Amino acid sequence: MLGPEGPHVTVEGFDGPLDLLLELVEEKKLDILTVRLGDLADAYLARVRALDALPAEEVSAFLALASRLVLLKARSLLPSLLPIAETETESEEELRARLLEYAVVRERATALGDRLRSGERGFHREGGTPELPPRGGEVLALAAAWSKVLALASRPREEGLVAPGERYSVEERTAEIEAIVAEREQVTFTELLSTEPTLGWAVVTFIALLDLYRRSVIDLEQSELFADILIRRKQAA
Amino acid sequence: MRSELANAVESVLFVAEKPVSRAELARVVGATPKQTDTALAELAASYQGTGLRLAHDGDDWQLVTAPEHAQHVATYLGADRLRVSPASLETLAIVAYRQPVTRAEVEAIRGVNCDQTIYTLMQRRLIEERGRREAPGRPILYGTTWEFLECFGLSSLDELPRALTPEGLVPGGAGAPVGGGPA
Amino acid sequence: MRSELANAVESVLFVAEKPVSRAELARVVGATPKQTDTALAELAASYQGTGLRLAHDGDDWQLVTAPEHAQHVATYLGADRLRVSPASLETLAIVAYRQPVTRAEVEAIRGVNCDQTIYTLMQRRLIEERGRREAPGRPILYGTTWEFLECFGLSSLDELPRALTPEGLVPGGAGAPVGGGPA
Repeated sequence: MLGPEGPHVTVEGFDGPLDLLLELVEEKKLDILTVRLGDLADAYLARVRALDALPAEEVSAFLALASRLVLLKARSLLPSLLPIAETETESEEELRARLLEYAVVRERATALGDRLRSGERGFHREGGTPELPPRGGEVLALAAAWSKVLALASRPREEGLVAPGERYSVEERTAEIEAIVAEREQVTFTELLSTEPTLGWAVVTFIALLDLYRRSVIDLEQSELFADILIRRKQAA
Repeated sequence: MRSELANAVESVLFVAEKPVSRAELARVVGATPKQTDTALAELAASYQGTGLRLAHDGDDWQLVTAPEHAQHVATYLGADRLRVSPASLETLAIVAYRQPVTRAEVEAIRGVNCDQTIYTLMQRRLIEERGRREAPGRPILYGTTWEFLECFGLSSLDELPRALTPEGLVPGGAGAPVGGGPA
Repeated sequence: MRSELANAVESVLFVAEKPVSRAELARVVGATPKQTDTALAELAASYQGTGLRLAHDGDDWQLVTAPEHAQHVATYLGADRLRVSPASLETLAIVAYRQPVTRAEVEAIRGVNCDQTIYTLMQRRLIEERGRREAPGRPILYGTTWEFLECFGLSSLDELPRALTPEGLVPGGAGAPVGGGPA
């Protein structure tokens, strides 16, 4: 695939007829702005002949440009051809403009290539937050929880004194709570626990509440997750 | 000393895994679009001489590492260097400076079929489709991507290297009309 | 003006998806551990008054957003505020102040079974396993995570506030022994 005259020919494509023409101009150290493009017809054809390894459809693009160059050369030799040819193919100035534009593109491509080779690129953050960690934890609440835990830990354990089942009765507790809501209409779970903040007391109180709720004596309400539970006397229907 | 707004914008851009639009930034930090612009400009200026850059593609903004430290970052990430053939670089140069552009327009400039190079560039996510031109056949338009800006260490398209060409003789930079409509 | 080394460290920490050890940083930026320390200190100082912070957990380093802007970040990410029960908060407090700690030790302090709260905290990635205690049964040790530091806006565990208790009543910060060994 790589012709001896085409150092820019690559596997995925090739630089094409304009590139070949531009190479000729640069090799001969000519000025794109003033060179008579027709003068390059012979040299161009010689190069195209050397590109025989290219697929046929690619060769046609080179031949199309070659034929234009030959025509430009013919025009310069036989000016009488000019009026006929001008209307059908691009003029020398149009071809020159294309070549100039292509020269700019090639320069920019080279600049981009240099930048790429320098390796000076940017990197963005990839997957920095794959799983969203919870936000807005309150460090003072954490410290308060720690303090509470330490205070509790320094107290003697109730389990060491007496088993909860022996000390509290669900029936008694149910009656107590029923009396409280009869009098006060509503009470919070925290208030119910405040008299004796132990685990056994909390269990018995909770079971009593479930029983009262089942018997439609009370309504239970919680405004949001982990908020205090509100116990309300059920209104008579 | 940076403004609180610039810091808020920085925090949000830091956690964002993709470019964030100016409108979204304004909403999140609770500022007007104009205030957000000021904050972004302030942020961009403050990254001078640091390991970070504020990059943007149109109205979308993203934090990236400074190109000067690409080597260290690549070492850390074990990233391979991107290789692009000269032919693809030509197509890429045309798309970058002329975007949005159709394949026919690219081919008119390069004078060769560009199917393969466009396919390769799309595969490497250096260019992407950008809608269609409202013209006969509604040809697909192509533009460059965020990956393009990153791979070439550009903070925005304004930083594209300018070619050293004879002035006034050739069509200038991006946006200038180019010969050859749909082939 | 920041040093090139600090900027290189910043670039690497910026793209890192997890905390990077000092040794790894030194290797990647081609510096000695001592130079890396200096660069890290420089970086930490330069984040004063910005939207970013340099956080560390022992020798592991990570860039995080400044806690002041957690609200904006949460708005962008659409993340929930932390919602844990008082029971979970207590368990979390014990793990935070006493880490590494076994479940039996947590239960000895709280006086209740902590299976559920430990599970919940693990699920939310606020705590994690930290190896095993060299003791009969080789119980699992628990410690707090990076997410924990981020969630509470801490740059490191050193910033945990002291317990709010009448002085002399309870032992101070992390490390002091607490009543009740392994149950």
